[in-house]
Amino acid sequence: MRKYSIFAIAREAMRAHKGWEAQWNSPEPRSSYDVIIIGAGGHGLGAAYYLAKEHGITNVAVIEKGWLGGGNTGRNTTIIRSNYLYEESMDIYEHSLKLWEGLSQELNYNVMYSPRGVMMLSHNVHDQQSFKRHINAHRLYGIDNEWLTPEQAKAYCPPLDISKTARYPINGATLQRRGGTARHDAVAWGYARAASDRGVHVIQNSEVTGIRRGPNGEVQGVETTRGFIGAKKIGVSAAGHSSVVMEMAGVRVPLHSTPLQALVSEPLKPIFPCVVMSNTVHAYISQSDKGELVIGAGTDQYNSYSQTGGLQIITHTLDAICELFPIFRRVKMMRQWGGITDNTPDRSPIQGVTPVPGLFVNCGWGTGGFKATPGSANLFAHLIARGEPHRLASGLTLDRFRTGRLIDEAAAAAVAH
Amino acid sequence: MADLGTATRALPLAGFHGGSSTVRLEAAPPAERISLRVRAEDVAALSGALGVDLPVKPKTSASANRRTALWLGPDEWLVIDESGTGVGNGLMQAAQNSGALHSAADVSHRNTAILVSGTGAAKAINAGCPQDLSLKEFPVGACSRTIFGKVEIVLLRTAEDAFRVEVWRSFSDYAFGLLSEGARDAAVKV
Amino acid sequence: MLLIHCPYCEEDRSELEFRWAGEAHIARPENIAAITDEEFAEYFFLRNNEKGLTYERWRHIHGCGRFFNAARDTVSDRFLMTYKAGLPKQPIPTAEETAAIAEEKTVETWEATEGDAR
Amino acid sequence: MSASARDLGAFRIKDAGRHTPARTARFTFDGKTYTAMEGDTVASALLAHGVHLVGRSFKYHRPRGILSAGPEEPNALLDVSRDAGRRQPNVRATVQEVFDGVRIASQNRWPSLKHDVGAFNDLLSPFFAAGFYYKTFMWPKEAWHKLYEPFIRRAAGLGEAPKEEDPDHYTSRYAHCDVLIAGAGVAGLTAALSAAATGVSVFLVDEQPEVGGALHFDAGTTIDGQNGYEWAQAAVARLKAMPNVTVLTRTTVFGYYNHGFLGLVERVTDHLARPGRDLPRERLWQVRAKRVVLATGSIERHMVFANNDRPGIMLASAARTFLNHHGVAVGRQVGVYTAHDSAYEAAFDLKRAGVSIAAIVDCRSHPGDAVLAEARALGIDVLTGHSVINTSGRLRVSSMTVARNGGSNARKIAVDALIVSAGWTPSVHLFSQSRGKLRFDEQNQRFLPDIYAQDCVSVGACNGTDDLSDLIDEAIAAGGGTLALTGENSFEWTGGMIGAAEGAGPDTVVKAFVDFQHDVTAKDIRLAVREGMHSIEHIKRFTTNGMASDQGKLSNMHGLAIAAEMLGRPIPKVGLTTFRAPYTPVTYGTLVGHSRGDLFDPARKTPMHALEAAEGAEFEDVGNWKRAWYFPKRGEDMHAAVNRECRTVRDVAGVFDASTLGKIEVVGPDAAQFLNLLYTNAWDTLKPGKCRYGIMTREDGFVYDDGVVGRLAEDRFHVTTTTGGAPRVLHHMEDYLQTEFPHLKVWLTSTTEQWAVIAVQGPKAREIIQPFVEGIDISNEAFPHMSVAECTVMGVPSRLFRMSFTGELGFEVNVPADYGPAVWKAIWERAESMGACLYGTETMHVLRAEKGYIIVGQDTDGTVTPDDAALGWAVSKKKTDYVGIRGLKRPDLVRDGRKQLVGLLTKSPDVVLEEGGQIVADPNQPKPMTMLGHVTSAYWSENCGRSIALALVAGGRSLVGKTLYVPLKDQTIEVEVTDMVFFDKEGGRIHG
Repeated sequence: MRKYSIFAIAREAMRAHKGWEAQWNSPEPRSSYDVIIIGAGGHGLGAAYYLAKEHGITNVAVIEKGWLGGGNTGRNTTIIRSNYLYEESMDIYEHSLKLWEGLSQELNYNVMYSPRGVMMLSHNVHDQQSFKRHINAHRLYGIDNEWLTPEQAKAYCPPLDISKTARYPINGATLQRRGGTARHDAVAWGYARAASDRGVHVIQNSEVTGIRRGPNGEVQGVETTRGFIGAKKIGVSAAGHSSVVMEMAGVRVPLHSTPLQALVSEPLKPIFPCVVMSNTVHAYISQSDKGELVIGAGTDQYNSYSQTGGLQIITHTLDAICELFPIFRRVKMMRQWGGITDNTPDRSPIQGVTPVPGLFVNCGWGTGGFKATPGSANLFAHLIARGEPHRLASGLTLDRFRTGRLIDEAAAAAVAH
Repeated sequence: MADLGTATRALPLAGFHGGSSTVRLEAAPPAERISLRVRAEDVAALSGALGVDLPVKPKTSASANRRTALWLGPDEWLVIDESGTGVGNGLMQAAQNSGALHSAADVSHRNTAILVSGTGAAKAINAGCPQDLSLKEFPVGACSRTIFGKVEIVLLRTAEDAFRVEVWRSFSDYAFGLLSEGARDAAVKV
Repeated sequence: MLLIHCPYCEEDRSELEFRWAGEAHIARPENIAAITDEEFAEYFFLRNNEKGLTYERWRHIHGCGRFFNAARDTVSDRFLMTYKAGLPKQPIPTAEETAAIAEEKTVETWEATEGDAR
Repeated sequence: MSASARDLGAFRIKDAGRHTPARTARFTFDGKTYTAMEGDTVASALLAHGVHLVGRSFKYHRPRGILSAGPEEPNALLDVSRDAGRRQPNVRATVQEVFDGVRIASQNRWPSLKHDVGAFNDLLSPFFAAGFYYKTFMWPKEAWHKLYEPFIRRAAGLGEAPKEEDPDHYTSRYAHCDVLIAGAGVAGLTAALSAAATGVSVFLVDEQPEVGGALHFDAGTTIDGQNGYEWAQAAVARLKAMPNVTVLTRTTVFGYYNHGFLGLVERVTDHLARPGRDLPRERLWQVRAKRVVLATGSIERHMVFANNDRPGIMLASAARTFLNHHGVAVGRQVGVYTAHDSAYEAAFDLKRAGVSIAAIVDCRSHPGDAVLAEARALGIDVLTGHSVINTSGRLRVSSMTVARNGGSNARKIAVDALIVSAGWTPSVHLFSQSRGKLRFDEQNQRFLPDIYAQDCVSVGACNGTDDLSDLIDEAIAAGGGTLALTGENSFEWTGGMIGAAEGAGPDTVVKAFVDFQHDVTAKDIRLAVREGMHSIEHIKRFTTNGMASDQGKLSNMHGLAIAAEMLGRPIPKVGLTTFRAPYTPVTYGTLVGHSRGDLFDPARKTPMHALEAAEGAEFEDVGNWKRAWYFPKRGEDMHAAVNRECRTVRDVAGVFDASTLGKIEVVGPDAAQFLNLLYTNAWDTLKPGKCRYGIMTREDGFVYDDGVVGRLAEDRFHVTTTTGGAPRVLHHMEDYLQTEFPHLKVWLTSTTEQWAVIAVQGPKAREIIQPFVEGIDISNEAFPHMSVAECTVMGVPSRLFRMSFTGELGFEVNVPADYGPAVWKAIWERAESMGACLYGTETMHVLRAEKGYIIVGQDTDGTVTPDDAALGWAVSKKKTDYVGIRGLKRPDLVRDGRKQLVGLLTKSPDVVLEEGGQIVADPNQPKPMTMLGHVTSAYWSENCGRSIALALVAGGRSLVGKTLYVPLKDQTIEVEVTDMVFFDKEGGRIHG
């Protein structure tokens, strides 16, 4: 892999950039692999990368029905934070945040991790109680998150309306300074390039149509639109399509897939410095480096794989945005789109072994998968390599739905994140 | 106890009126109301007791001697008595006298009503109501529980250009406010 | 915004009047107190989450208030039919509609789907 | 007017265009005043004055002019303001109509449009190749966020966001129709005439001020023997006169959603100099159409060649619009570069208007014979088989370099404008949004509608129907009616190309722009392919081609063709990026519509709200409700007020507004049986006239809601729920009643708002209400704790509950809501005279905490069982079934060490814990610490003379008497675990 640097750019500038090589391979599949990962999103590509780097397993293929990074990785609002409530959640999201901090250097690919701060607005006594519960837990757990007065919040995010006459006045906010955003495509591309460099095959444009199992029920490989490909182990990381893929192995998972919409404004000069979220009025917003206001809308209420949603979801989100930031009322929506989120009953992910030998699952990230990308990928690789979950992911297993030991972030997830 | 006086009724929208050059908005006078639940086999008995035939066709209403019965669901009606002005609820009594199995709940005070009239009435309501209010789809006498902006209403068309909007009392000033905006927009010359 | 036919109101109404109520035809076990943890998890948590034809419940919460069942294609979001609560799972009316779903379910490699270019 | 004021611009062509010379408007551009004609767009007005330079590009800050005459414009984005509060960035000069006094400013330049330091980027462009930022700015680690990113953010972006709150208002309206027709060109108008005649309801929508579409520029079209544009105006007049037709101009169909649902934005005032105050700036139409006819036409493409972006270079059809509609010549010495016949007609019109045509450069060897002959007849020099391989001119094109294909015989030709055409791209945006599937038309190199997903049909240019009579027949059929209509064009058009033109091929390094606004060149797209981007989506994201505010209306097809060539794959195999709503950008305010301020979200107020406000109440938001929080007297802060209220309630009495509690009337012979199934406790044992506290769980066994339920009669219960829980509890009950227990004869009705609830709590409570109550004996003997009865209060039929959430003797007077104010007033007058107080939710919280009563949602979250909450006694052991019975038995719900609700007392009584404080056994352990639970409620208790708290603690009940710690930000607080009752442990007062 030719290293990326300012010098490389200078060299290429001299010869019209004719010297750049392909960022990742696009090989014909081998007849079989040690590990096949289904789904070339950030989680899947990252898992392949860490399998090669940390576990020495390089005979790996990532199989993607469309184009890599084309699912939720390329459709989300790129928010990164780790200020979740329960220990199981803090473990994995904080692990992820730590990896984010060095990811550009690790991958030699600028993923533009921007710790501009994630602010969550408190509008009433109940919000305040809940946020204080979070903050105290974070402090004792070693995660940064602090309480701001309305005035401090306004100082950090000038467009914010903190007037007492607002329909839901702001009585404070939390701020995780290490939280922020990153460039979503770059995450997929950076992992693809680094994994590819270590010998991983990234096989795009090939849909898995079946999972072949042996006499003892163990996995043997996958049927694809390019034919059968053997595998000793299979990791499913198919986000919104997880139910569909798991069904191929006869495994039911407690998921429902719903559309999640987002929108961006026309490009504007810098006006919005951080990420702001509000559970009470259901909105979250940041401004991309290109100058677009990036706004996350809610999920539609019904199951769907259509990657589209209703206009009412968009309008309700903008109601809230314009109440919080009245100066944005004349700003224009340039593009809206949707992704398919896989939601669990407790709004926490599932990562673990399955009843099928050799089959491992990573799903249920719902509306929060992007921020978890490096951490989830890293721990998923561990799971696949060792056959058992890493300590930091030990609470995320399927079994919790039998025992009732749920990780109920649903309350904390009243707004999509 | 008389010396401590008798309570007087205060409507949530008392004194509210407004509109535009094409829409008139006013608070409806006090009325008695019940939410009535009846199985098909007992509809006749209740109709008799109430003195108004409970309609069994969706989206329809029936009126007799100032009582109006609105079909809300297959076993649910909203019955409004505009003559009932005193305390107590004659509709509850009448329903009980039927002797038939039913559920009647007094909702005279849960709901309040806004009267919307004028050539722009339908347009004003369509500022927040997603239903087709053309005379073809929503003729005089048609009624439906539906959505108005962010609140639920029961809509009854009382004339070609007049509607009655029934709304829960704590949502009534929101409903009136949105109707006012709808009325203003309905008056805009295109 | 979906347009949903309410089998009680016998009319198409805006999605705004409805609330989705999850997968249909999941009966509460008669002997619920006696079932195993696995059976309970199955009943309470596990869902088909079909891609394609799904049977689901809706409530006309801001209309007649009734719960009812619907058959919908989760790829196109097209409703194939709606029917009253309590009725058994209804077969899909016409072959052509089923075909339509099959059509939707063809492979999703990027040639097949991107911008729906064929 | 003075001569200068009447100066309509040196490039106005006498007697050309369709505006009325008498009607003018003055406007400013970057501070300089100009005069325009009414009907001008900002673009046509500026061009009339010879102004081509209007903006700077996104990345290289290259000078840019006006490229198009419509909504597809990628370059001419301006800042338009009426006044300080009404400033709009990124407005397309080709869409904005001029009105008197409008102020226009260019964007993305400093210090001035002519001298922009950002243009330095253009010199560095060799470094700023597509995606360069992914490859650098990584060292040192912190530098990206601290140094590079701020720099890049400042350089990026276009307009300045508004700084003031928008003074305009916006409206929204739902509508229905049988047929909605998008686009009112020949096809749309014809379809509308056809449909309207059948009597169905028709919406005809067009984004321009006047209908006509391509007829704005295409002067060569005749319909019904009439000039095309005039026919269009006559046709729309006929349509407007029909009662079943709604014609909306200046209205864009921006989105085609599920099941015939379309979003339209109507621009009502942006073209008016003095809009009336009642006019919304824009109106959102949400239309449900049974059928949709798409007549959205097509968009002309530019030619992709070296330095094709200089001001003065524009689409041929645009030049024709400016001439034929606005009466403006885009230059005096105009060059033409084309691959399509349509550009010839632009040359003909200009020539006839007296503009000299430098040459028509046609990259094809064989243009259409007819246009070629006409060009010759007009004496226009046509160079077939030639291409424009470069241009010059810093702030405006001054020459084009022409060469025979292959490169030989190159020469410069002076021009002051260069009009181009690579052919036409059908506008399939809405079709694609409707989830229709496209097919690629190899012969004409375009995507066309193929398989429809909704009840919709495409007609005319957007359907690839080029021949006028075919188009008319197609439109008539689409309308569903019959119509006799004929039309003809002066010329048949042939030709068209996509991709890079001569001199901009893979072997070159020239800047041949594909996406103008984002500065994406042909070589950027090739670079993306070289770097392994083989999907068009990757190429789009890597180069940002088509991601600018025009959403690739001009650039997508060119980009696709260049990528396909580089990949050596046919275009359909490379794919086409998805068309996303909105078609053109839509104002947030329009989408928000009425939902702002008071109408953003309903604020629910109780019947007594005004009276409470008059007593000085502070209110808190609880769900949608505004609840009286506390009643400060003059000089009191919250703490003082709450302390006084707490004391007074226990010493004398207090009056509290409990109206917001949810209420559900449960009626029917099987009512008790139903409640047995929905609550954990037993209800058949409850006698009429009595009430009982009930816990509701869902199947998972976790506490869902709670409340007191009174039995009024064998078949009638008055159920109360939490304030926030009312709607979901009713929904939950209806779900079980309708789908699991439909055999039960019972009905549910929400009566939350039927009753105003006045709680009177405290030793003097009975004495206070006594005189108002008629019809029942409310003595302790006759009406003990947890009784309910129907009675008369102040002559009004009411329901009286003997119950308490304070631990004191208490009553809750339920009167029909409209009587609430009167009864409240009377009761309060008497209470006040006896030394009682009004109290709010804060005091209620303290008093209940003193008694260890929980608040669902505060002392519980979604993970707490009744037993965890010390409410195990409320879970029936006898019942064989109720919702939650099985969930409660799951392994994790019965294990030891679950978090249990307990009391906490701080070692130092004055310290009040922080709600949300986390609890540990050892405050000195290293992080991450093991947390045992958290503080759910914490108050200063005036009645206990110390602080009190409730907490969820792992194995809490086994830790009573033990010491634990609550480490807060600035201090660690030592606490003792206790039971949950802090006041009147014997509980005698409640029976007083």
